[in-house]
Amino acid sequence: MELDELYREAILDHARHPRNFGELEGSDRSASATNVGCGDAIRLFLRLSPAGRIEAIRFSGSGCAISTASASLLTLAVQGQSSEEAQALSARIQRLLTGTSAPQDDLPGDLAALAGVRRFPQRVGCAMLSWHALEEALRGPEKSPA
Amino acid sequence: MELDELYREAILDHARHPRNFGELEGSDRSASATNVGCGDAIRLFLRLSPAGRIEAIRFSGSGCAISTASASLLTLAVQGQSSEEAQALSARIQRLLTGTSAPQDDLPGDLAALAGVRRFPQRVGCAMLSWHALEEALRGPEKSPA
Amino acid sequence: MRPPEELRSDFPALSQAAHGHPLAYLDNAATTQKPKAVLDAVRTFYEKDYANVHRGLYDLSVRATEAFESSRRRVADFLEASSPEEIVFTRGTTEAINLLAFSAGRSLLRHGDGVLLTEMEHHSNLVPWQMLGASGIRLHFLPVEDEEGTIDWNQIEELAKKHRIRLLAFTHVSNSLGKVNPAAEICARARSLGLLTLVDAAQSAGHQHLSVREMGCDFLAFSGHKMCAPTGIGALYGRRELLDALCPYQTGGEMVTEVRLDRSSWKAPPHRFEAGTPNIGGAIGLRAAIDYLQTVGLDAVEKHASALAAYAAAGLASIPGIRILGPCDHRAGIVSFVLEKVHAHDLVAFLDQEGLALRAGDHCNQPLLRKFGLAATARASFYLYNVREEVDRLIEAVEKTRRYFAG
Amino acid sequence: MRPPEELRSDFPALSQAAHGHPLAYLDNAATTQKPKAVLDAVRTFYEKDYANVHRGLYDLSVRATEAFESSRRRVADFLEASSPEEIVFTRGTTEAINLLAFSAGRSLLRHGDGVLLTEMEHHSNLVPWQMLGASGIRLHFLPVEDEEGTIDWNQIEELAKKHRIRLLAFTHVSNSLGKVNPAAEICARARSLGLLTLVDAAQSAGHQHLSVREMGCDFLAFSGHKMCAPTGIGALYGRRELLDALCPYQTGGEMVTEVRLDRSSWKAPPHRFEAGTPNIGGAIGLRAAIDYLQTVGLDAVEKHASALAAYAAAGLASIPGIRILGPCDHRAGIVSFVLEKVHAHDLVAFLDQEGLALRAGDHCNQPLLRKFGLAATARASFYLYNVREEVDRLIEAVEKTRRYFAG
Ligand SMILES: Cc1ncc(COP(=O)(O)O)c(C=O)c1O
Ligand SMILES: Cc1ncc(COP(=O)(O)O)c(C=O)c1O
Repeated sequence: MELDELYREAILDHARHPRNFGELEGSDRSASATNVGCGDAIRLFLRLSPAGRIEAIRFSGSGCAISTASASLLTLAVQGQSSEEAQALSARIQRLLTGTSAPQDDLPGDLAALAGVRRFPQRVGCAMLSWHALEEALRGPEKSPA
Repeated sequence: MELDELYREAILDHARHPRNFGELEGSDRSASATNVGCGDAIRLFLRLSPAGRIEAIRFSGSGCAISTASASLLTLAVQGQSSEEAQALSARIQRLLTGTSAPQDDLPGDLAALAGVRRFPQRVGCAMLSWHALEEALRGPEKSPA
Repeated sequence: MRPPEELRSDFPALSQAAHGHPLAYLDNAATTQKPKAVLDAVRTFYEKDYANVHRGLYDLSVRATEAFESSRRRVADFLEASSPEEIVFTRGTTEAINLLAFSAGRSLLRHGDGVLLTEMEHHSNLVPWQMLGASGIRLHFLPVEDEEGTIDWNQIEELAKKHRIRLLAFTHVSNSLGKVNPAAEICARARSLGLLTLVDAAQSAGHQHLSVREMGCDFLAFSGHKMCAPTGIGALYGRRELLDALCPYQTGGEMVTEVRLDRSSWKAPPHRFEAGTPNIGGAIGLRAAIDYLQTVGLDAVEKHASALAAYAAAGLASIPGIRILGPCDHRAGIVSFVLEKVHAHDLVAFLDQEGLALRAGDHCNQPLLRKFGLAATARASFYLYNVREEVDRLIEAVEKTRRYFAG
Repeated sequence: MRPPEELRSDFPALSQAAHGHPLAYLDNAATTQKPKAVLDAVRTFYEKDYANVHRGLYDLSVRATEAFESSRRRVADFLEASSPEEIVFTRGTTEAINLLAFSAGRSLLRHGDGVLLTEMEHHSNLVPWQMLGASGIRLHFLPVEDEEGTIDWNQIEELAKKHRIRLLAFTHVSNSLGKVNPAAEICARARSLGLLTLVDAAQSAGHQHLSVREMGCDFLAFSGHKMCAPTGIGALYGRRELLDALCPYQTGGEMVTEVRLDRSSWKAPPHRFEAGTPNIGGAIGLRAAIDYLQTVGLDAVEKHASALAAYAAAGLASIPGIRILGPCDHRAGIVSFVLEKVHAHDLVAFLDQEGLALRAGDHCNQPLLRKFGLAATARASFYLYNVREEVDRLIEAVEKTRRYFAG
């Protein structure tokens, strides 16, 4: 089935068992993003180290398998990264999903599973949801903990 | 030409040489009607006898051959009539033009020439313009002379 | 009614395949497919009788005007309005309600007046009324009591008195629940309290017999595209005296009598509300759609869609973890549902792979879904051309999806 | 350009007879006929790719959305806009201007501000601005100096300062005079004074090359039906930052992000301005019309119509008692005229008998005609499919009518 490309094993796994799910006590940044099309909303919580690295990250909210899995994958991927590294990764994902980079772009770990989304343009918004929240959180002024 | 049916001899004659054209000094009723489609406007001026008969009638304004001829024919036809008679005649013309009465309805004098309009629905408004003004003038409260 | 299997062949779009399956189009509450008769009528009009309307004296333009105005007469007949002057052409339901809210806000409602809505209104029958807040007009809501869509219409009286309600606007059929509100009864009640009524008939026009006379409503809005007509055309029905009392909405060419640089005067309804060149081709298509539907028979269309929905609801109910919204007894041809642990988006993406076209989302009903603790549902909605076999495929595919995600 | 004799055959409506003559359709300023390519594109869309847009995840709806949004991109290209987000679909020019006047009146203009128009505006670019009077926004007018349509654009500066003008709205091509206003020059002048500009391109879009970039306008409005597209579709172009600053016009489904019973928030442009189901089929038709016109070549279309108009004006000028409006030098494909002692209605009724379709009336230009002491003119307007022979027939028929009424 074509859809197995979209719902790759890793996606289904992360959708069924999202990692780092829930709010983060003592977070110093948080931001949410909403998918206008469906009302799905993801909220990210970050704690940055004094050096500006992502020390801890969790997400909450409800979404489809794609947005949930993408958020779960995100939390694993950016852990320990600097703000610049995380932003660069987000841009890379965006390019991959919108087809402006080659599908072979080998992303670290299970993130590669997101490449299946590029054939389903109507789902790119789902996959990008948490990444938009990440960018917002990294950009934004320090928010009071949730 | 089909149009000869619309522009019968009498219509052309009245359009070229409208009778009772101009304002009426000392009129005690006046009303105007406008054809929204084209901006043509006809104003009628009446003087009623103490018994309520149309003693004098004139019209002014600008319009196409059909509306001008119709107004000219109107002034001849209703002269001397009571308000009821004039209104009945107006209703008869309306019926004739909108095809709800037989085309043979023999109208007095040159008025019969208006029957040609019934085949041109887009011109019925032109032919009825002065008759609407007449009804308005007869219905309306006494207006101050123009 | 001719059997739906046969009616299908009137609709060219239905004979296509989707992902290797025959397309099962189950998104009729969003929009319906178009029968050949409608496409032909529009095409023939453009090929033979097209010109701008109302302003021309030449033959072609007279014919175009006559075709356009005869479409208006056809809509008036269709709704059993008293006269064609009660029919204003609009782009659809949304524009019709915007027009009414704007003009009523200036002509019929005053600062401090209330407008009564229900909690199940489509955004298009909610947001335009919110915009009147700036004029001091307040909104009040009849609560939806449960997921069946129950509303206690007895509350109208109390709310009307308490909040100086002048107008009640409600949907005839809920586009997410399939609930059919008793429009005639509601309008009678409203009228007895001196309220004006607007019926949002987006989901009922062309899906059942409709009569503004029997309903006793003051205004009614509908969209052609949800009843076999092309997009871009719909209408607002308004009682003659009320339309007469309304100020214009859009202004410009065709709706004026005298225009001066500093002021203008307006034509009588309906033209007062139709500024600029209207969607002439759309109106011709709407007329053809009404002709088509009346030939099929609207009572039969209603029965058929409703029976399919009941059949679907019953079949889906046997799937573990499913939650079906809407009334248990009488439902229009609409079934919204959610599946435990499977997001509606994932669900319809799977159904799509099986050739089943369903919508997932908030169906422009955010406040209602929020009340039920939902952000999105999947929705199957049926029309005259749907068949039981499609419903069987749907039930099977939903079950298959459930298993896929259960892992 | 392919010869007009050949282009004619692309337009099914042009091959019909009128009163026993070949139809000469000379009412293109009111609306144009539709080429087969446009009718085919719309039909094929409804037969193969039709669904509602933006909300569906199934294949058919993705295709419909892509077709609709690709029409928006096509319009953006056509106007040389910076991005598709600058294109708002509307019913036509009239709705586009209503949208802008409404939203600008709330978002960009303040009590006491002035809007500058010209005396040659179509009612659709006049009356919507009059409606802002209630918000204390005043209208001012650049006078038309003569029947050629001369305007002294130097006056902008003085008027702008004197009356706190914030926005200049003017027609690119006058629909009754055929006068072409130097849009780029006017916009440059306005910009240097800090004024916003709206160009009413109803008569120029699809009739000549248009570029909002070259023009330097802030807003531009046009109608599809005057450029080979179906009725019911048109667009408002707006500079991105300005659209961002505008409040919504119509509200309801599709233009919102979050809706609660008491408040809502809006999507970004262009969707913020497109409430409800849009005219999807119309947008597809508009795209096909642009494709068709660009294949023909817009520069050639302009030259051809303009040459026919010049030829017509020269020929008509020899008829005794004729009075021709509009510029002597460069005129667009429009010739308005009146004949002494023959009312325009009678004139076009006669022309109709000869198979010549012309419009008579005020052309939604009452203030301008009133200034010239006229209530109506006859108007011949040309497009890519008109031929010199039709002009010859026109001249002859006008002369014949003159003789008929001279008696
Ligand atoms: C109940 C209801 N009201 C209003 C609308 C809006 O209709 P449209 O989008 O055609 O304007 C819809 C459909 O979307 C609807 O289902
Ligand atoms: C200059 C001008 N502006 C505006 C309009 C209005 O266009 P529409 O009727 O398509 O809205 C027209 C045409 O009627 C026009 O010629």
